[in-house]
Amino acid sequence: MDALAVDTSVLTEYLLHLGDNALVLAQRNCQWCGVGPVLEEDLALANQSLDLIGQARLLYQEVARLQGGDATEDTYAYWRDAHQFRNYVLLELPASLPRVGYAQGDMDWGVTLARNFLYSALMVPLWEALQASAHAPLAAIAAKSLKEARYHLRHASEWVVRLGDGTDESHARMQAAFDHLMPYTQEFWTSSDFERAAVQAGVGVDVAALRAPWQATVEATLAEATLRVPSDQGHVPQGKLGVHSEHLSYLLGELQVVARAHPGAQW
Amino acid sequence: MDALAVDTSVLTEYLLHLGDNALVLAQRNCQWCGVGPVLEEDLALANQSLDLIGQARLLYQEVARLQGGDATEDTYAYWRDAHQFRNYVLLELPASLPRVGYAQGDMDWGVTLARNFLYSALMVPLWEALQASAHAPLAAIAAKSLKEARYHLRHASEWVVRLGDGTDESHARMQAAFDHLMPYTQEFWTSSDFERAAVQAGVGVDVAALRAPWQATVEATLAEATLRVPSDQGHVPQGKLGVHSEHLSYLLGELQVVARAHPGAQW
Amino acid sequence: ADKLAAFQARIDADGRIEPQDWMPEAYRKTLIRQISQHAHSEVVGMLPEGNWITRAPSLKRKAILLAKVQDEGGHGLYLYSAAETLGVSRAELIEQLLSGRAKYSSIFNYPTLNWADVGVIGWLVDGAAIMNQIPLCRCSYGPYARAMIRICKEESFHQRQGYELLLTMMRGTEEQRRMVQDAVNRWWWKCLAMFGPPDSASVHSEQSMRWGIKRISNDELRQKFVDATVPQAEVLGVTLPDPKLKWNPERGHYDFGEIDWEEFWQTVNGHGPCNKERLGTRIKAHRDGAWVRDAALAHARKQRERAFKAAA
Amino acid sequence: ADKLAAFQARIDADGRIEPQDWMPEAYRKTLIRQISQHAHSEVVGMLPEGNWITRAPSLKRKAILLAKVQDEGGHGLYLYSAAETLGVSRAELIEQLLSGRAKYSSIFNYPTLNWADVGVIGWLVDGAAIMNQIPLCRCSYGPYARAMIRICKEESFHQRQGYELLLTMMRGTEEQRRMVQDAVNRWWWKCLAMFGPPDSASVHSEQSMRWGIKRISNDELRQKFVDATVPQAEVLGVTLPDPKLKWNPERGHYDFGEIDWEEFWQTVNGHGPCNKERLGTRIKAHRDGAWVRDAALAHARKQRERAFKAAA
Repeated sequence: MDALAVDTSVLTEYLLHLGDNALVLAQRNCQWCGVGPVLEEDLALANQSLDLIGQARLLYQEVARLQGGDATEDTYAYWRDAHQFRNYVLLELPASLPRVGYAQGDMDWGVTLARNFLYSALMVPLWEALQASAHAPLAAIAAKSLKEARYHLRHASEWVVRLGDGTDESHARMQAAFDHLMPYTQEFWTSSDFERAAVQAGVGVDVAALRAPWQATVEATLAEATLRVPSDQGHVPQGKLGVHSEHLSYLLGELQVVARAHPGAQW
Repeated sequence: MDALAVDTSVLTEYLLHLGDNALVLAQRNCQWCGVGPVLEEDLALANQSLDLIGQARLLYQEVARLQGGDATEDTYAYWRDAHQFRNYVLLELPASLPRVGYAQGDMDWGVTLARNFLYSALMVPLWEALQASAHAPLAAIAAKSLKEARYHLRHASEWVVRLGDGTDESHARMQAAFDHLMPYTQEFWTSSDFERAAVQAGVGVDVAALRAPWQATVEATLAEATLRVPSDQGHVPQGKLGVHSEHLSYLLGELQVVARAHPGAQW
Repeated sequence: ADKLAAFQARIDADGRIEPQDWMPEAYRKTLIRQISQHAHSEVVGMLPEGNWITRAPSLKRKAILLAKVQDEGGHGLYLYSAAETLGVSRAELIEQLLSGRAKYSSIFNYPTLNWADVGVIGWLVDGAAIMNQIPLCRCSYGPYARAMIRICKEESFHQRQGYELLLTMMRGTEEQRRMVQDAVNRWWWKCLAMFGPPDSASVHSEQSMRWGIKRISNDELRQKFVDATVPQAEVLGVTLPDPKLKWNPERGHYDFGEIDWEEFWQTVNGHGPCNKERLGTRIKAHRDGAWVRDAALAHARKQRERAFKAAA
Repeated sequence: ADKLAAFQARIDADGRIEPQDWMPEAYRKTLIRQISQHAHSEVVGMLPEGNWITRAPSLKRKAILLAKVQDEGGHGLYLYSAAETLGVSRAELIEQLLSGRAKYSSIFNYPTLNWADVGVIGWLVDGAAIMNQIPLCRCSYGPYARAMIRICKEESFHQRQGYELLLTMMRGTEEQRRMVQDAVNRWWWKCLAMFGPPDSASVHSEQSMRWGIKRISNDELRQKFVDATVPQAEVLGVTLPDPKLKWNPERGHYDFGEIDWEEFWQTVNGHGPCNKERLGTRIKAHRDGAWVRDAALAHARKQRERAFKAAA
């Protein structure tokens, strides 16, 4: 099917969803820069954030091209509000156990790695499938991103195993991290109008079909990590529809503060 | 001396300095709302934040009146950047032991109470003296604020004693809090052009002259709390000249985010 | 049996039961459960609105919001005190909350996502709460009834402030109006559910009615709330997100659509969007504050010992 | 004595000392101190710029800044490795940093107060660092010299990026230009002090020169830096905050004012604006990360034991 048959607005939403995922997770992981548990990991996480920022830029650039006019990649990162972001809620949560938006506290490396694992376990098969997208620019971005996601998954898996099968404390922390995060993964498997339309047009991927391989990855890794696969019951978030947690507006407030203080400025 | 003899810009700077102190400390203390160590203290701290916001509003309103035009109290709170704020650096620090601007972490009630104590121990004699300001509106604000500051000082002193002379842990935490904060109080005793001019015009108070009573309060309370009065050696901050720590821009980013997202809107 | 008859007679005569009075154990337990649940709701209820204090868009609104959240904490205090008159300690009640054994109002398990949520919580959530609480001002248990009188007065004030906040926003920019409508869309149905399950499915009601703890049924209160709110929404210029909402001249009431009870029970049973965050925050605050409470106790003990020595 | 003569002869002939070679204990100690201090500087140096990663005003700048800070961490790694070749462990060196026994470059004890600080650190701080470090590429100790070659290459790249960031801002709005000038005003003198005390007051220099660890004097390097920077500032359109700065045709160099050495020593001795925050942050990061490092060790031990059992 020809990509031109897709409504630009569907393609835009789909690309923004993918781009927002990458940007929001990058922003969260950036907060570890300089304060990680060990220098090598500081670098590894920064590296992954760089990959994610790179993905977001390519996706936003493609949206800007489709939209035309004055839009640039930064239009989407800096000039949209929380309800316009289409990332999974999982990715905007602070790197800590459950806590309301304004309650500050220490970050937890276990939560960060568990999240990176859950997300990249999805993105590997997702980018893989998107290499066949009928929208050629997206297929190209997918091919590039796939290599990165494979590395992110390997890195995160190794840490999940190391921490799950480490000390009693690290085991308990990782279990708590997965217990906390797992319900948010339910959002992966829900469908939305723009995803359905993108799938129908051959541009997007039916994520629900990736659930089995994702589940297999999660079960295998958690087993190796001597961790219990927690229930994913509970509230199903709707971040990709623009309904977020209390955390996103704080995250964006920080991300956008300098850019918005100087409307129209070049950097 | 007649207040009209003072340059409006001097008076403006002087009032902004006082108002910024109140607003910035209120903002820090607000972060405890709902997460304090005990419900009564949640309410007590909220009460004090309300007093401080009230003081800031009166001071900013007076600035707006002097400046004329469209300015309102919110102009000063929401539409100035960090380098334009004239608060003491002490008041913008996070409620934690030393930590760089972007390193998030748990708040420390001991730091919050130690700071409230050090600040209100200054503000009681300062507002007392300002009741005689040649600028009548400021004298009126001082009279009102004095009552509040006396309560703040009493509350903070009681907690300093309670925590200093409590458990071993609380003693150590309070000592660490004072060791951390004390050097920042040096800024109280430095003079600035606008303060000198305000003093000369009979509008402001020579803060350096309040050092002895402040010192007496601090020494008496810390003695009762079985705490050592720490050295105030070290870097002398220049917040009142607009040179701040890395923390203020974060604090303001959060304080101003909604207002700035909607320029010109009424609330 | 004599005592029980006297107790019931007092209630039937619309008299008040006071702490020193005899009361059936089940009455005491029901009240402890209800009052403490109410107290916990006030305390947990500080969090959703607390989320916007540091970001309030004007100093006036910041002060109003902070004062309001502070009032909620104050209500928590009155209510814990009222519960304590029934022979239970605040520490015990808090322990029940933090361990998940005690509940709090499920409405606080939804997130506050934009500044207009502050206004909508005042208008609709507090509005629904008042509707629920006004009958409690005539509750048979004296300390609870008196606490509720004070609370209702303050809540009405909060409700007016919330409505006024929204009026101001609706007179503002297009984006401000969008925020209000968005907040109304997210909160409306949750507020209707605040009155509890339909009378046909309600468990505790009958006994509570007999004891003078509950005086009006869930469905009656809900209808009252809808009837009062629709005209306010019209003045405001927002659309309540219910296509079935319309005036029924025969009934003399507004008809409205079906509440999603499954979602309601999900949330009540721990699976709302913020249950874990709310409780996690309270647990962390309690834990982080332990050294402060311990120190205060240790200091008080030292003071007593010193006084004792001085007296000896 | 023979060994010492051979050692000195190798250095005098501009040869390299390698880890397995004999070296005087004082040489080893001096190098450990200098290399580890340099490594610590890279790691602590991640913090001032790290402060703006989450707030970078464009995605391109965010990526550039993050990559840069990551490079600094990488430099820290090379340098810790170079120090380890001298028989000291990284853990030991980090312990020295966190306990305050080891120093790091005092320049990182100043705050980054606006986005332009990121550019000014690239242009001036990295510029001064490069000036200091280029001679170290010819340092007599092989591993250090090789690390420095790689580091200097990357630092030059960072410096150009910083300068380019500032050029863009200077072509921008009035407020952007104000930010750049403000940042230059705050950093200029601190950068001049980075070359260390005047030659007349410098302690370690002579021995270090003889050992081929230091090759150019502080004052010479400082002059080189000023001479290189003034024309760049002119192109940029910023004013360097020194009224005494002017070209001296007789010397063929720029004259410049007096550095505030008292302030410099205050900061070196722990009383700069951010000393406690920088170290406090490193200490907290190290402490918060302990469970992660412990777990990694525990897991590796388990893996070894399993492999051992499987082999048995």
